[in-house]
Amino acid sequence: MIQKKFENAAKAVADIQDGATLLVGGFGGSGLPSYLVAALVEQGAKDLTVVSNNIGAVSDGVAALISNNQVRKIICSFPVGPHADDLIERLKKGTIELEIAPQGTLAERIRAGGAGVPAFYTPTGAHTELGEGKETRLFDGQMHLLEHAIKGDYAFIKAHRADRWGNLVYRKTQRNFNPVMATAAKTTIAEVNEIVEVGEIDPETIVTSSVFVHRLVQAEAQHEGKVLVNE
Amino acid sequence: MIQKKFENAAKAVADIQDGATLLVGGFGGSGLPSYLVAALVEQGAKDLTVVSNNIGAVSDGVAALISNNQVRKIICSFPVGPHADDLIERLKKGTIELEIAPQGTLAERIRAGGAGVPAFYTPTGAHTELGEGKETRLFDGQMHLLEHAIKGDYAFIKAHRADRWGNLVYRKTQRNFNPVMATAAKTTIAEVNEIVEVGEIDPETIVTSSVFVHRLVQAEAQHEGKVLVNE
Amino acid sequence: MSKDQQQVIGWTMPELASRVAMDLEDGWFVNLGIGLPTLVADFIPEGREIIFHSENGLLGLGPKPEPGEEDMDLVNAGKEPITLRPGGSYFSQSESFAMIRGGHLDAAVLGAFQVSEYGDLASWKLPNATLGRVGGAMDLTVGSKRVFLFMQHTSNKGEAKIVEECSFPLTAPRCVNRIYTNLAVIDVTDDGLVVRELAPGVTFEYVQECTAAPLKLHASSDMQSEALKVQQ
Amino acid sequence: MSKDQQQVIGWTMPELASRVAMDLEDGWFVNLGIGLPTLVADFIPEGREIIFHSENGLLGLGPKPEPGEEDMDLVNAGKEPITLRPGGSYFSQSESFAMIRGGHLDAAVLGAFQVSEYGDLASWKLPNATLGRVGGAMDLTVGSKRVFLFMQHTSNKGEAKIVEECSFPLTAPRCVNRIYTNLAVIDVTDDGLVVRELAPGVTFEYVQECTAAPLKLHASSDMQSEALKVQQ
Repeated sequence: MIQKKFENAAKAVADIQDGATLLVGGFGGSGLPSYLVAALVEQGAKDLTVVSNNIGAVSDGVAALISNNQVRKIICSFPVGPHADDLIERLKKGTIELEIAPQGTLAERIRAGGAGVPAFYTPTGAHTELGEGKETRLFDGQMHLLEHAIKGDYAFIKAHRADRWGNLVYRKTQRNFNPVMATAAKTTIAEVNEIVEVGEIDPETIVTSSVFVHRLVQAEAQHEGKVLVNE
Repeated sequence: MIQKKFENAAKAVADIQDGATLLVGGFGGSGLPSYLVAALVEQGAKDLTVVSNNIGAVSDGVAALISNNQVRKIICSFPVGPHADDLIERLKKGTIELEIAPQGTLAERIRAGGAGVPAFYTPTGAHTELGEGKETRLFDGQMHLLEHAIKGDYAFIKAHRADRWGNLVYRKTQRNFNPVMATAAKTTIAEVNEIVEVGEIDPETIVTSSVFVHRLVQAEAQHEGKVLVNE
Repeated sequence: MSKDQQQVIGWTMPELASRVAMDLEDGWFVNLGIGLPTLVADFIPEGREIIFHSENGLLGLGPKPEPGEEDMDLVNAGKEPITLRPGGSYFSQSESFAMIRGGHLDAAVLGAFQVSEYGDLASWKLPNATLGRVGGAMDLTVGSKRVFLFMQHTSNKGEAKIVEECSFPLTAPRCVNRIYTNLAVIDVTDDGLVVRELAPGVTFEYVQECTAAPLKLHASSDMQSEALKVQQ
Repeated sequence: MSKDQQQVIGWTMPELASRVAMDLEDGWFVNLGIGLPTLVADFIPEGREIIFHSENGLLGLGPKPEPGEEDMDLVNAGKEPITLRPGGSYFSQSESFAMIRGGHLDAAVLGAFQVSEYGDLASWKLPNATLGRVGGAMDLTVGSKRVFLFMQHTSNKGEAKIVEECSFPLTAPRCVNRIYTNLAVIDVTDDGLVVRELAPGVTFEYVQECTAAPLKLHASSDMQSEALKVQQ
C-alpha cells in the first residue's frame, strides 16, 4: 500500500547529502516550506545548490541555509530583501556563487526539467547582462537565448492538503513555484497542512498529481502562519 | 463590460478566412467542439491548416472539414480511424498535406506556441522517420530534435462551464488538448455547455483562465452527447 | 488470429497479463498501451496499489463502467469509456506528456510489430502503410523508466517479431527493457536477449526457433514456470 | 523623495495613476509593477472591467484587504496581502509566465530607472549594485503587448531618466510604448519621443529641459491637459 507520509521533517530530509541540488518553493513567505527548511538547517548538509525565487524576504527561507553556510550556489530571480546581508557578505568573500535568472526563465527552466525538455529558446533576457555568454539564435528576426533545464535532487514544496497517494491542492497564491518544482526533482517532499484519505480530494481540483510527490510531511503547528510579509 | 458570448456558432466563426490555421481540441469524440466544427463546415473557409490529434474517430470532427475539401494541411498524431478514407484519398491525389507528429511533441509544440517559446529540444522521435530532416543536437549524449512552436489563428475548444469573463472548467478527460490549445491562438473560441456569472466558479478549480478565451458559444442541445466512440 | 496456433501454445493472453502484473511493483505509475496491454489492469495482485496512466489525461484508470454507466467525457487512450479510481486525477495533454517525457512513469506496457535484440522497437507503422498511427508511442518509449512489451511471440502469419534488426519504421531505438510473449519472458540486456522464464510446456529451443535473433538462457531460468495462477 | 520638487510640479502620483487608468481599455488584462504602478488599480473608470495580473500567480487582483483580513496565502508580486475579485483565478509560476511571455497580457505598467529614446528600458539593477532584482521585469517587458512606464520624470537627484542611451543595465531593448511621468505623457515612436500630453502648468520647453533626449510635440497636443478628474 502506498504510504508517502514521513513521521516528521527531520526524517524526510535525513538522506540529503552534501552537494545536492535543492529546489525550494515559495514566494516570500507564501507557500514557503519553512518546516522542511528548518529541518535541513538542523540536518546540516553542505555545498548545496539551491534554486528558489527569493532568498531574503523571510528569515526562515533560503536565507537561513545561506546564513548557516550550507549553500555553495544559489539560482534565483530576486536576491534582495531584509535577509540578504549574509548573501552579500558571502558573495564578497567568494564563498557562494549567485546566478540570477529572470523569474519566467527560472520557472520555465524548472518546468523543462520536469517535462523532459533539456533546453528551449526564449526572448527574455536577450541583449541584457543576464544573457551574456549564452547561446543566441534568431527566430522571426528576434534574438532568443538558449536556456537549459533545471532539475533537482530534492524539491521542498508547500501545499495545503494532500491525500495518501500524494495528490496536492494549494491555497490561493501559495501555488507560485510549488507545482512546477514538484515536477522537477528526483525526490519531491511536500509539507502540507493536512493529509486526507485517497478519494477525499475532488479529482477535478487536483493541481499536483500523485506521480510527482514522493514524501509527505505534516506541517507543525508552530511553523504555520509564522511567516510575515518581509518580516 | 466584458462580454465574450456570441449568439451562435455561425457568428463566432464567421470571420475565419481562407488559409487560416485552426487548432481543434478533442480526443476522439471526448472534448470535441463539434458545434463549432459544424458551423465552419457551413461557413466554408478553405485552404485551412488544421492541427488536431485525431482526424478519423468521429464524423463530426476534423474529418468533416477534410471531406468538405476545406483543409490544405493537417498536423496530427493519429490520422487513422473509421473516417480516414477521405483523407487517404486526398493524400493520394495530392490535394492535402499530412504532417504526423508524436502526440507529446504535438502537445508541447502547441504549449510552446502559447508560452512564447519559439522552439525546444525533445528526445521524442530522434532516430525515427518522424525525425528525418529535423535539426538534431546531443544533450547528455542523447540525440534530441529541435521542434518549433505551433500557433493558431483560431482555436476551437470544448469545455464544460464558462463564466462571463471566459474562465473555463472541464469535465474529466474532456480536457485533453483543450486547455493547451486555448493558450496558443490569436482567437480562442470555446464551446461550452453552460455560461454562468463571474464569481460562480471556484477560483481554485479554474483550469483555463479568462485571458486565454476570446469568444464563448453555448453548445446546442442537439450537438451535446451526439458523438459516439469511434461511431 | 483464428489461424494462429500460438494462441494455445504457452500462456494465454490473460495468463500473460497476469505474468506482467506480477512484475509491477506497489506504488508504480504505469501506462498500458491500447489493445492487449490493457488486460494487465485486471490482474494486479491483491494488496498492491498500481496507478495506471492514460496519456489522454488521467492518472488512476479504473475498470470499464457497467453497461449504461458510460460517460463520454471519461475515456482511455483507446477512446473507450472507463472509470476513475478514488485518488485519480485529470490533466491536459501537455501535462500528461510532460509526465511521460519527464521520466515520471515507472513503466509502460506496450504492443509491438517488431523488437530488435538491442531493444529497438517498431510499433507505429507497417512498412507499406500510407498512414502511421504514432499517438503517444514515441513519447512513452523515450520517457518511461521501463518499457515492457506485451505481445504474441510471432506475427499472425507466423513470422518472427523478435529480430536482429527492425525492418519496420522505428518507434525508438534502444528502449525496450523486457518482452513478455505467450512463449517466454525475455530481458533485453547489454549481453543480448536473455530468456528469464519459459511458459509451461515451452522449451528454450522452441522459443529460439520462433525468434530471429540469438537468445541466451538465464542461469536461474532452467525451470518451467508453472505456478502462475490467473486471478480473474 | 522629500527634497523632490517634482512632486508638486505637474501631476501628483494619484493623478498620474488616474491618467494611466484612462488608457486601459475595457476587458484588458494588465500587469501592474511593484510600487507606484499599483496605484493605477484604484482609478479604473466606472463601468470598465480591467483584469489585473500578478506574476506570482493570479488574475483578478482586487484591493488590499481590510486590516485583520490579511491572508498570507493571498499576496501580490510585492508580497503584500491583497484580495481576489470574483472571476479571478490562481495558477503556478510556469503558467503565469507562459501567459506573460506568450503575449497574452494587453499591457504592463512598470517603473523605470532609465528609458532611452528608442524605448530601451533599464529597471532592474543600479550600475554599481552588487545585486540586481530582476524578478519578472524582463519577461513582462518582452512579453506584454504594450509596455507603459509610470515614473517620476527625473530621479530623486534631479537627473534625467529619459535619455539618449541607457547607461544602466538593460531590462530589454526597444520595449517601451508609452511613458507617463508627472510632467507629460510621451510616446515612443519610430519617429522618436513624441509628447502627447502635458501636465497642467507644464510647458513643452520645461519637459525638454528635464529630458536628456530630443522630444517632439504631437500635432494635437498643444493644449494643456486640464480635465483630469481624479476619481478616488
